[in-house]
Amino acid sequence: MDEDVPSGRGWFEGLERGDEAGLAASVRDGSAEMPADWPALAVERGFADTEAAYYDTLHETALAATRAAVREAERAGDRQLVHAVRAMDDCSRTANELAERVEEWAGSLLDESGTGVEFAREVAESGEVPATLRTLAQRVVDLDEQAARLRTDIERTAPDVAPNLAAMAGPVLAARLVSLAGGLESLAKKPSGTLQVLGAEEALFAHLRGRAPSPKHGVIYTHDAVRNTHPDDRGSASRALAGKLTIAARVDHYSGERKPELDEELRERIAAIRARKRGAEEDG
Amino acid sequence: MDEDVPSGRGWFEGLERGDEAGLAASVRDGSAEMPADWPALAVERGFADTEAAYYDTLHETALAATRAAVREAERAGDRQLVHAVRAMDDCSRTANELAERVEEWAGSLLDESGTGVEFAREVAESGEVPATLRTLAQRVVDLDEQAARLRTDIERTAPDVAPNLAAMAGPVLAARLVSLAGGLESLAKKPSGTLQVLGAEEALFAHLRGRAPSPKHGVIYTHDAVRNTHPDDRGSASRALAGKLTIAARVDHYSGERKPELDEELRERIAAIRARKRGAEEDG
Amino acid sequence: MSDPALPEGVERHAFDSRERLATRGPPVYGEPTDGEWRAWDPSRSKLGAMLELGMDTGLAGGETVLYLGAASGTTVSHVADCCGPTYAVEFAARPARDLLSVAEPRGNLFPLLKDARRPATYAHVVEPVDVVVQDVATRGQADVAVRNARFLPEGGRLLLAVKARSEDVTADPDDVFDEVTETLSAAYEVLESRRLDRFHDDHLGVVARRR
Amino acid sequence: MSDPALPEGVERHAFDSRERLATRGPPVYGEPTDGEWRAWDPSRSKLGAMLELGMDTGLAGGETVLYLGAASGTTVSHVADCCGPTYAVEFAARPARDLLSVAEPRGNLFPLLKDARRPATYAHVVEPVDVVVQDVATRGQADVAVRNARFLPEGGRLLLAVKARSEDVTADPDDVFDEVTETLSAAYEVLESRRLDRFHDDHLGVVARRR
Repeated sequence: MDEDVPSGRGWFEGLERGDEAGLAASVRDGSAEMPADWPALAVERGFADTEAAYYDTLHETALAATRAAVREAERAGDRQLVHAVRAMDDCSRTANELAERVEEWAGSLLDESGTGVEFAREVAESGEVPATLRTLAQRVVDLDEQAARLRTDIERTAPDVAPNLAAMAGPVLAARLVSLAGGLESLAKKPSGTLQVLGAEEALFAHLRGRAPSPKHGVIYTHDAVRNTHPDDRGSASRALAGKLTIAARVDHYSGERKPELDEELRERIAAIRARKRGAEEDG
Repeated sequence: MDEDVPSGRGWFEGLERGDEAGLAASVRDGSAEMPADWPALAVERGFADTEAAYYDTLHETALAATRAAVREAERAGDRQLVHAVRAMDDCSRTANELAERVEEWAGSLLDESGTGVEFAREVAESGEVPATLRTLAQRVVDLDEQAARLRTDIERTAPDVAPNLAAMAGPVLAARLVSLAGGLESLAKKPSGTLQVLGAEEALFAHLRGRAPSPKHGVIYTHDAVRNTHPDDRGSASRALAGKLTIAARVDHYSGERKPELDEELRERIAAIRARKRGAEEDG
Repeated sequence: MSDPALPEGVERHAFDSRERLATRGPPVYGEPTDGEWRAWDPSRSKLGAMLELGMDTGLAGGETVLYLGAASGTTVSHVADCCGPTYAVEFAARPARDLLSVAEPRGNLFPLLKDARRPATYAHVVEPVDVVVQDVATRGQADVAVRNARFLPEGGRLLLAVKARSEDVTADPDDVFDEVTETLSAAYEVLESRRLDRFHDDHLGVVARRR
Repeated sequence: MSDPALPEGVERHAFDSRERLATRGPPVYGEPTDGEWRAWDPSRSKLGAMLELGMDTGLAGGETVLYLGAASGTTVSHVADCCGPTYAVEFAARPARDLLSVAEPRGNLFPLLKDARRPATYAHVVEPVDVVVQDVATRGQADVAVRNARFLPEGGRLLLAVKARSEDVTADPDDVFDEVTETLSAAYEVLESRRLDRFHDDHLGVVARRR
C-alpha cells in the first residue's frame, strides 16, 4: 500500500484547529486501515503551520479525547454496578419467594416450622422431608449466599465508581441510587428533589394524580440520616441528605475526585436539624 | 394410674350410637392419656346394651373414621403434589427471571450473547466474565435443574394421587389442575365448565365484565387433544376433554380406582370431533 | 392338625402338598385356600415367621390385641382370624386403604389411621389388651414399644419385629438389636429373641413381657 | 556517565549510592531523582529490564514510538523522555487515568484509550513509527504485534515483552515462547530474545525487526 495515499482520513481532516470537541471526537471515533505521515499531511493541508504546532494540537486533543473516553468507560463501571445491585435484589427477592414455598411445603410435613431463609437453611439439612424439598431449600440458601456475594462486590466496586456517593450513602445505597437513575451520569443530572424520591415512584405518581401526599423520601429512607431522625424532622433530613447526595453524585461524575468535606457538611447539617427545637421552625 | 378412672374420655362418651358422623369424628380427633376398659364403660354408661353391640358400633365407626382419614390423607398426597407443581413453576419462573439478568449483564461484557437458561449455562462456564456473574449464572442452572427434579417427582407421584387424571392429562397437567383447583377434592367438585377454563381466570373475568369473549380453555390448552385439533374444533375438543377430566378427577377422589376405559372414551370422542366435516355441525 | 406351639385358630394345612400355617377367614391378597382355611405366608409376615420358627409367642388364641404397624393388613388379618378384639394401627394412608378392605368383613378388627409414636391419639378407643404386636419400620422402634406399654397389664406380651436398617443403615445389625433390647428394658423383660433372616433379612423377632 | 549500549537520553545515575538507569523528565510515581534525572526501575518496566540486561534494543534516542499496553504510564514516561513523538495505547480505563497525568507534562506523549488488537481504531492518529514497544498482558500477544506491524517500515524495531501466563496458564513457558516466535515470524525476524526472570517472572524480552 502506498503510504502517501492513506486508506482512511486523518483524525484532523475536515476540522479546524479550534474545534476541540470535534477533534477529540474524531480521535475517539475515527479509523483508518493504515497509518500515514499525518504530521506532514496536516501541514500540507493547512491544518497546522508546522509539525511542532501539529504535535501540540495532537497532544491537547489526545489528552481531551482520552480523558472523555476514560470518564465514559468508568461510567461503564457504573453500569456494572447497576447490574450487580439489580442482580442482588433479584437474588434476595427470589430467595424470599422460594423460601415462602419451602415454608408452606415443609410446614405441611414438619411439626416445628419457621420462616424465611433461616428456616430454609434448616429444611435443607432436615432428614424428615423429601430429598427434593431439601434441594429446593438449598436453592434458597444458594440464592441468599449469591445475594451476599453480590453485596460484597458492590461494597468493593461502588467506591471506585462513585467515591463520594459511596462514602456518603454507603456502597449499597449508592449503587441503588445509580441503578434507579439508570446510571451515574443520569443521577448526576437529576435535581435533588428527584433523587430524594427515587424508589418512591408509586407514591409520587399517586401524589401527582392528587391521591396521596407528596412522598418525603424514596430509598434514601434507609440512610441513617433519615431513619434515625425524629419523624417530625424526617422531611428536612431527607431534603438535606438528597441535596448532599446530589452534589456527591455530580462530583463523582464530573471530576471523580474524593472530597471528604462533603461527608462532614452532611453530618453538620443533620446534627443541626436534629438539634433545633421542636416546632421552632416550620417543617415538612 | 387407676384403670377404672380413665385419664381421658372414651371415644363414645357424650354421643349417641346413631350419630355416626360425631362418633367417627371422635375416633379421629379424640385422645386419652391412658386406655380404659371402654367396652365395659360403654355398657355401664348405656351407650351400648352389650359389649358385642359395642364392638359392632366400634367396628363400623373405626371403618368410617379411617376411611375418612385415609381420604383426607390422600388429599394430603394431593397437597404434596400441589406444593411440588407450584415449586416447579416457581423454579422455572425464577430461573427465567435470573437468566434475563444474566443476559443483560453478560451482554454488556461479551461479544457473543444468547438468551435463557442455555446461555446462562455458557456464562457459568465462561472465563471472560467476573466470578460473581459466573456464580449468578450457576444459580440459574441450579434452579432449572431443580425444576426438572420437581417434574420427575410429579411424574412419579401424580399417578398415585390421581391415577385416572394423571393417565388422561399427563402427570404435570394433572398436578397443575389439582393445584389450580386447590386440591383433588375441590377439583372433583367443580363443574366441567370450570375445569375447562382453570388457569384462564384473567380472560374469564374479562369476559364476565363483558370485555372479552368467553375463554375456550385454560391450562388444558397444553393437552394434545386441544393443541393438535384444528382451531375451529378446539372449543368442542376443550369441552370434551374437560368433561372427561372432570370424570377422571371424580373417580380419583371418590374411589381411587384406575379406569382405563376413560382414556379410551376420550380418544374416541376427540377422534370423532376431528373427523367430522368442517361446518357440518355448529361449533364454538 | 392342631399344633401345641400354635395359638388356637392357627393350624398347619397342606396347600399344593406343602404344610403351611393357616387361619380361617376371608382371603386377603389371593393367598392359597383350603376350604375355610387360608395360608399364612411367613415370608410376608414377621409374626408368621416367628410362629414358623417355633418361637414361644405365648399366643393361645382369643386374646385382645393391639397391632402397631398394620400396613395393608396381611398379618393383622390372620391375627384377627384367631384372636379377639384386634385394634390395628397404621400411619400411612395408602396401605390403610387396603387395611379397610381387610377389616370390613372382620367384625373384631378395628382399623385406626394413627401414629404409633403417639398412643394418646388412640387410647380413647383402644382398651387394655393382652398382647401388643408391633411391626413398624420407622426409627425408634423400641421406643414405640415402650410408649405403648400402657396398653398392657403386667405380664402382657409384646411380639416385636425389629428392622435393623430402620435404625441406622450403617450400623451392625447386632449392635442395633442390642440397643433395642436395652431400650425395651425400661418397660419389658425380653423372653426370647431370634433373627428372622430365613424369611426377613435384617429382622429380629422379640418376645417380651410387660414388667 | 553515558553508556554505549543505552539510547541517547538514558544514562546510569547513582541513586542512594546505587547505579541505576535514569531519564530526564517529570517524576511519575515517586521514584528517586537526581536533579533532572529520575530512576527507571527495571523491576517495574519490561523495557527497563531489557536495557538493564544489556539486550541490543537498537534504540538510539529520538525515535518515533508506538507503545502498546502503556498501562499507567510508568515505562512510557521514560520512553517519552528519551524519544520523539510517542503514541501510548492503553485499553483499560483505570490505568489510563494515571497515564493522563503522565502525559500532561510531556508534549510528545499522546495517550490513546484504544484496543491494541484493533489498530484500525488508531491508525488515523498514529503515524508510521521507528519502533513499536509492546507490553500487553492479554492472550494473543504475538498476534497483536503482527497486527501492529503496519506501523513499522521494513527494518523497524519491535521491542516485545511476552508474558507466558497470559497465553496458557498451564503450558510450559518455553513452549509458549516458541509459539510466540513462530507467530511473530509472519511479520518479523527475531533478533534476540531473553528471559526477564531476574526482574519479571515468566516474561520473555524479544527484539525483532520488521521484515
